[in-house]
Amino acid sequence: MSDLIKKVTALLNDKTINAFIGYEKGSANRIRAIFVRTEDQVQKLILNASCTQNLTGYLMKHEVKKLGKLGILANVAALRSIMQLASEFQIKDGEVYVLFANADGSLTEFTDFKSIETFLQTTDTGIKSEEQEMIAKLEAMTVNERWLFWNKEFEKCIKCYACRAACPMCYCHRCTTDVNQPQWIPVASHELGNLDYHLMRAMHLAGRCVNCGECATACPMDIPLNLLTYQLISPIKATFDATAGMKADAMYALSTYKPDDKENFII
Amino acid sequence: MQEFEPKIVAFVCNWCTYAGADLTGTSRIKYSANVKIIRFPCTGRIDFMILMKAFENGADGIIVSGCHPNDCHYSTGNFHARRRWIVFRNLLNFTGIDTERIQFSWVSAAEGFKWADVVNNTVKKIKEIGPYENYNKIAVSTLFNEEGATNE
Amino acid sequence: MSRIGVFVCHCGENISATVNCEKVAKITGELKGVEFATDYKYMCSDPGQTLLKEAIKEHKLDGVVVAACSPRMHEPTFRKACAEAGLNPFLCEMSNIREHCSWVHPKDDLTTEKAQDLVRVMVEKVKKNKALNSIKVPVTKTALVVGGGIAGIQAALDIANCGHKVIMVERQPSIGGHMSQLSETFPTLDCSQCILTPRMVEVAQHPNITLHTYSEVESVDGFIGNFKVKIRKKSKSLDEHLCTGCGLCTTKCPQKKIPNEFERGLGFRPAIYVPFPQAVPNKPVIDREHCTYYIKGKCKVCEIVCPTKAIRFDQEDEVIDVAVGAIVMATGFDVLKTDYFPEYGYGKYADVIDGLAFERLASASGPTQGEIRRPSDGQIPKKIVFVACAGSRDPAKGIEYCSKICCMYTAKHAMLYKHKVHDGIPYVFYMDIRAGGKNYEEFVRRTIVEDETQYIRGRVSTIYEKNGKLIVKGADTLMGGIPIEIEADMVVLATFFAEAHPKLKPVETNTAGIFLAGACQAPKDIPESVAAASGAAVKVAALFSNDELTRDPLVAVVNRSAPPVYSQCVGCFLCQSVCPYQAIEREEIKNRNGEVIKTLARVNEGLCQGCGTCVALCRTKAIDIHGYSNQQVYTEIMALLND
Amino acid sequence: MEKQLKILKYSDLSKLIEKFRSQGYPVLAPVRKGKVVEIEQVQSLDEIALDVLLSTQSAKKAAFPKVEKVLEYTLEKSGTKQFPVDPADYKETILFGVRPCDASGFKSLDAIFGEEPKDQFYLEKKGKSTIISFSCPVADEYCFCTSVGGGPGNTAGSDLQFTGISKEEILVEILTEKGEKLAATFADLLTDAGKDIDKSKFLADVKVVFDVDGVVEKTTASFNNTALWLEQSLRCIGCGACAFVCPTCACFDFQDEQNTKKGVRLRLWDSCGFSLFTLHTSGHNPREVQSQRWRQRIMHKFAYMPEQLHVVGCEGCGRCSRACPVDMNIKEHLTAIGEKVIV
Amino acid sequence: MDQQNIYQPYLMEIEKITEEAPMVKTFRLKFKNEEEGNNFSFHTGQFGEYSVFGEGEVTFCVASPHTRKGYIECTFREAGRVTSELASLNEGDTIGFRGPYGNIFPIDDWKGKSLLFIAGGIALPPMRSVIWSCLDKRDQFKDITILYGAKSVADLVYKDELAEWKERPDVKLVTTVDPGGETPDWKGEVGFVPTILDRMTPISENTIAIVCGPPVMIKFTFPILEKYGFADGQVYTTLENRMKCGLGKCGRCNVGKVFVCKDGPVFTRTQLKELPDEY
Ligand SMILES: Cc1cc2nc3c(=O)[nH]c(=O)nc-3n(C[C@H](O)[C@H](O)[C@H](O)COP(=O)(O)OP(=O)(O)OC[C@H]3O[C@@H](n4cnc5c(N)ncnc54)[C@H](O)[C@@H]3O)c2cc1C
Ligand SMILES: Cc1cc2nc3c(=O)[nH]c(=O)nc-3n(C[C@H](O)[C@H](O)[C@H](O)COP(=O)(O)OP(=O)(O)OC[C@H]3O[C@@H](n4cnc5c(N)ncnc54)[C@H](O)[C@@H]3O)c2cc1C
Ligand code: SF4
Ligand code: SF4
Ligand code: SF4
Ligand code: SF4
Ligand code: SF4
Ligand code: SF4
Repeated sequence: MSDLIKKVTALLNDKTINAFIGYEKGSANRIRAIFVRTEDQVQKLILNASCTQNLTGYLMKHEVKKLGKLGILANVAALRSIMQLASEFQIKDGEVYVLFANADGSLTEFTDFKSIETFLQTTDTGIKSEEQEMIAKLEAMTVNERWLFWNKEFEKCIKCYACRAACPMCYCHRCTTDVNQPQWIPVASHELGNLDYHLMRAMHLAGRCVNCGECATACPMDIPLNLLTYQLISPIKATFDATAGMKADAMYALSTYKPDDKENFII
Repeated sequence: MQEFEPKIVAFVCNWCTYAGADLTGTSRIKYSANVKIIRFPCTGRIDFMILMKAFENGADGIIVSGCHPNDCHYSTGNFHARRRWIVFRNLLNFTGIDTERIQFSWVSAAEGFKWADVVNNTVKKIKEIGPYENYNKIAVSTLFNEEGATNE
Repeated sequence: MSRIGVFVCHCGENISATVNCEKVAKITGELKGVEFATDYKYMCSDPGQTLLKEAIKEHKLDGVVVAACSPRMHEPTFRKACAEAGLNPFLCEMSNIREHCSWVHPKDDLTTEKAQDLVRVMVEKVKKNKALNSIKVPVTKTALVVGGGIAGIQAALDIANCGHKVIMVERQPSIGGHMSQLSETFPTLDCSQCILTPRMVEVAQHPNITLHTYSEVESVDGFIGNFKVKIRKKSKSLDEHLCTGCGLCTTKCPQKKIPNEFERGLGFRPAIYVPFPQAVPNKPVIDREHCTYYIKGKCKVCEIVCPTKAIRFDQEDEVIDVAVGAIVMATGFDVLKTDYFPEYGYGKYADVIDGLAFERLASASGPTQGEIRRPSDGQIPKKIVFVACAGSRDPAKGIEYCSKICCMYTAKHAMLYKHKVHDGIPYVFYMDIRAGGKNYEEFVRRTIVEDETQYIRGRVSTIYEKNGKLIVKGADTLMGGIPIEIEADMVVLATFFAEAHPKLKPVETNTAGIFLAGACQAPKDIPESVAAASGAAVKVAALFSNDELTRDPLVAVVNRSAPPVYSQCVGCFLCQSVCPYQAIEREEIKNRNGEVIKTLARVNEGLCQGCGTCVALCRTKAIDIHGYSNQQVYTEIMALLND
Repeated sequence: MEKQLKILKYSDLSKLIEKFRSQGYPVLAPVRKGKVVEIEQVQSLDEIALDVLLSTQSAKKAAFPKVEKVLEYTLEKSGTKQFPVDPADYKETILFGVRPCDASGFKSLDAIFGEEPKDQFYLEKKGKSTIISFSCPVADEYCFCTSVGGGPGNTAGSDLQFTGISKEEILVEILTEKGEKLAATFADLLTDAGKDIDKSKFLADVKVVFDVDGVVEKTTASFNNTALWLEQSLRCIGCGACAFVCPTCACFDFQDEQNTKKGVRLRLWDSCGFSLFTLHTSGHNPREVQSQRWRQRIMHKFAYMPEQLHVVGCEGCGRCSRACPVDMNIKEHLTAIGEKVIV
Repeated sequence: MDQQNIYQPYLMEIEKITEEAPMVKTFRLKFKNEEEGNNFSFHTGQFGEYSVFGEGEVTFCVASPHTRKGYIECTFREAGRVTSELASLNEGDTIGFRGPYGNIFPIDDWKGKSLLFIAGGIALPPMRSVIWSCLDKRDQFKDITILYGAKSVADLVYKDELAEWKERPDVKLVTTVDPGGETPDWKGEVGFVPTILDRMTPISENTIAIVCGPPVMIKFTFPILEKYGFADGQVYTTLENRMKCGLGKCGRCNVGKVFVCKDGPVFTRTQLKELPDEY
């Protein structure tokens, strides 16, 4: 019996939690979420290198919340999601029991925000090198080339909103896209509607995205839309010294300011 | 061929730039008629989506202007706006949208001359770069074309 | 579709010289939803307004666009006219075709077209306007005056004499402020106390004024007309009702050698003390830091001697809540601290003193009974140097502006000195003499000519002590910068005074309903402080002249809908952190069992000033702002770009 | 009509496409775009990805595009004028290289849009599409066409079906008159095939995992089995991926887009998975939570459509499961329903 | 070939606007094309899709009776995108109308029976069509009783018609407002609709009850009717589910297998009981 299974069994038994969100084997070598409440569900829990999905989005789902006190298996991105959600008053301290899977497979438990914050301070939260390269490649292009690149990518988009649904930070009951007075973002999935949607979403995640990559993974049309928000991470860090999801009481980069914020384009 | 007359929208705050543009008027300083102003209470009110909407309705250029830092009528609106623009410009640039076409400026109620300069320089610049074809191609009005959104 | 009226103003020739107004009216008259369009020579004139009002009635207009000058000029005019014609004033918008069009463009088609564009934008906008009602805020007709200096006293008396209640909060045991420390005042050399004392007494006795001395404001909440203030009344260790102010305790207190702050440290006081003889209220407080009982746990001499048994050693601070409608901040100033002037030896040499200390020396009621004696050895200084502009107008000290009154009080000091020490030589180092005010220039002249004061233009670089003398080194810039060295017996620094703004949250920003008076606003002398105080009092009285306050309803609102949604708001409260006025509050929606099921943002209409920063930030578009709503700006953009 | 069998050479495929193109037919075929495969207009054979298992999205967009103009109008002071979009303007199109499940998927759409009153936008486009499907030589674990009455060589809905029978040869089945008409245009590339070619040898082996009638019966009876739907849908995040890639999902939305003078009414795909799908302005939502929406998805296909339109609204293509970001595997869920004892 | 676009609305001109209550208006609509108008017919209970061009479509029932030709009426409350745009229109403006859709109140089956109409709030409009249709053939029915309630006096719609019905000897009208919603000169009842209904002790024999109103009202009204012996088949109501096409295609208005747009919106309580809870 793995440590995880032991631990979760104990948590369920002593009623620390009512349900635990972890991973199970899915179809065709996929890994998927499982909501463990019973003995036999516990046995399905797995933990391996492929368990990368950021499960925190489920903490915001109505029916999952209804399961009672939740425990969750988290990776670094998930910890950061929790911090960010906390800073936006969506999760309260102590509300969720967090088990963190270390690289060596051992588990660390976090029962309060403070300990997550401390942990994150010494953790690598950067984006993957492939993604960095991709961003660099795009940045090296001319503006027009980038326009064409994204035009082609957005053309594929079918506005299924899987990206939004998968993103832990997209928890609004009514997304801007769904607001119809006025209809800021065309509902239609034509070129304009797609561009508007992606620009809008990227801006709304600027400074909030915890670079978990769920959005791009979720996209059935394989659009690298995570690059949009990833690209903003370093300028936000550089100009405002802010990184999303590091502290439970952090101020959002775009709702604060410094009188001497530096820019070079305003005349 | 007729000279290209760019469509430029200016989003300005009520207290500084709008008043500054009023001063340009009272001082009878001339500037190009291509720029039309939409008034906002504060630069803080200017949602980034407003800029997107301007392009997609056919603007070739945009001016966004408000009070100088520390002069905001509401103390901090322009500071928030500035952060927003810093990030939004990054995003636009990364998605291949021409940030050259958006001129941000601080124009106070006393800077009538500066307003005329901002306008004239922006018009000049946009005339040089030409119509915003990339965006026009996907603009709302394309839906009315033959190819429109009908049959894929 | 709406029934909009468009009124294009010629503004005499101001608009019509370059814009074809008839054409603008004609073309915009063809816009969808425009019921009536006309042009007129002067829309703002009486006949122009009558035209507008009649058209509203005749054509049953439900929206009005006046294309004329800047709305910053005449928006209120036309809105009022609409209201008079029975149309909600917020259904009226202006297109600025003068400042933004006719005056800045040549006479050509493009200019007329631009005018049409601008009108079209407003036509489309006004279709999305909502009839709004002014916000009515009840007004609590009590004013809080913070600070009991001459400014606070004046403001309190003025307001109280208008028949309104005033609560005055003073940090010190007595009111009076700095003025009570002054000896004589420029330019008349009136006795400061003589003018001040009667007013202090009036404050204490005024039926409309409640005085809290030895107290401080702890927090201010709320908004214009409705502030909630917490006042901490520091313990005086005294039952004020019992105390008769006989002063027996102060004479018997064994602690006698406490530096007297009122005397700027030039004299001493006991631990139970009244700051100065004319103090109001004239009742002592125990300075617990120096009281033997509080230090050693033994003594209680005062308690023993007090004939009315008024001493209360166990008294605690008391925090009281008051509701006020307006606040006058009259917290005055502080003189800069000694560590600002290490090069002048201030704080190091006893004979380098500041202006206030000199006032005490010159005061008949001061530690030397008005004789000018230097602190170190009580000698009468024969050579005295006054340094004006000590600290002000010095970017290196972070203060670039002039503290304005030092020139005058330095001249006064030189004069007072000369009057008292006839054989003494006063020197004044100055940078510029700023003596703007009636008889001020003459006053300074008198100092120079009649009282033979040596005015030297230049900055003092250092002051050090040598053989019991103070060596003042400087340069005379009028003489081409030749170095000057003066062996002085005493130096008086005309230190800049810093405005004392308590850092209470809303006060830091320009909050409506909070007024500044006196030297806390900017350096001011007494007449100016008094004038500013009366000015503030007038504003308060004006505010109190109505039972309700009306405000433009151009404020933000958070959307609300029926259960189970309640609102589009998700309670992220990012809006809260951008609001410069703390106008966004939390509202908890509870179910029948009292459990919180949703937490939503709510805008306090009284506080919101309508900047709209929250609106731009809110992702769910749950928050919107009247007058510049999402619908309105969206429509404006669309109208502007699609002709 | 009676089915005809012909042989076409692989080497002639590119000629075939050229022929279609030269006759002015737009040809829609699967095209590889990175990891996804789209069905798009192509100019030549090399663009076509014939070796892929399935396109990411189904072929439905040929007749039911994701965005479609149904009305155009002008907004003038004098009143509104409408410029109806005439479905008759659509072009004859060839859908080439799609899979049998794509082709048969149209039967659900036919049922929905063909029911009175008829939706000419769809019917016209569908009517003008000639479908050349390619039978499936391989399948993956998401496929379950055989469980819902289809199969890797199912010819339902196809006008022509191609089956690779050797490295060089393709078996061409001419199935409909429309197919016959089209085949006539490339008759020169075809040779007769023996009547007795057993196509099944060349098809993928897809196991039947549930009995569709049983599933239909049990689904129909399970509306109130809240626990079942909740358990199945806990993982579902309520996106529209499954519906948008599905060949049979037909739910749509209308949206007006306009500038100040002109406007269009667009028909757009919609998904029953979205929380807004049934939301009233008041905030009341008949399908408040995701489990109810998941129930709708399954019941619509396996209870309501069979009962009302006499088709099962699923072709077993498994696209929804492949596209689902959280691995909601419909085959697994249906199997579970099938195994369930009705209480 | 005459290609019929089933999503293309008729163009209608707003002939008359009546302000019924705060946020509630009635439009009388006339066909722009007379021929279309002449060919148009509908039955009471049916609804249509009304377009504001540029904003979209909304579903309202036809509030005028089918017995009156030449125009249709709709009454609506300003709620969201389309309705608020609709509310800003004026007489003479053009809107679109598709319909009629849906099933009908089987008034022909009610011949010879007494009718009890129970409506709450903005749900009088759908009912109004039936009421007038029945009043226009008054002799075919026995007693006609109307119980109508709203939050407050201001919220009562069709004030003129209420007055007219009040006057008619052949109609019994009971109006009520929620406690607290009354004005000093209010002469009607005060109380919630179900309470008043109970007080009225309705007779179920040979009576059809038609109930329209907000879900809570309906929820509490049904048991009262049951108490007085109304069988499920005697009770009719209408459902509102969000819909786009009105033609059974867009896929969202279904309650279980039943499409409100095609199989509804009128249902008997018997039918309702068979439907799953999805409305
Ligand atoms: C050396 C010197 C000489 C001067 N000579 C002259 C002269 O001859 N003629 C002339 O016209 N002017 C003179 N002035 C200027 C004059 O003193 C000021 O103009 C005047 O005192 C300003 O009055 P005020 O009420 O604004 O401030 P203050 O006198 O400073 O009064 C402020 C009061 O507020 C109280 N306070 C501060 N903070 C708080 C708080 N947070 N809560 C409660 N209470 C608080 C203080 O205790 C004080 O009682 C002189 C100034 C100096 C420094
Ligand atoms: C059969 C039927 C009859 C109706 N009769 C009337 C009537 O006579 N008077 C009246 O005021 N209202 C009636 N309604 C409700 C009316 O359709 C909604 O109030 C209206 O759709 C709100 O649209 P909106 O664009 O203003 O709101 P938005 O929120 O902007 O609309 C968004 C979408 O939600 C849908 N929608 C929102 N609320 C409802 C709802 N309650 N029911 C159905 N769909 C909704 C609409 O289809 C619209 O497309 C009826 C609904 C139905 C189904
Ligand atoms: S998941 Fe992909 S296809 Fe779906 S909306 Fe997002 S980007 Fe578009
Ligand atoms: S935007 Fe994408 S990467 Fe960022 S938090 Fe959301 S899902 Fe993760
Ligand atoms: S109003 Fe908007 S920004 Fe403010 S808490 Fe609500 S959702 Fe967040
Ligand atoms: S509009 Fe400005 S002042 Fe008003 S609540 Fe929003 S941020 Fe605060
Ligand atoms: S429901 Fe899934 S398996 Fe069935 S046809 Fe649609 S996409 Fe294919
Ligand atoms: S089943 Fe999967 S694809 Fe479908 S809505 Fe749920 S999460 Fe999205």
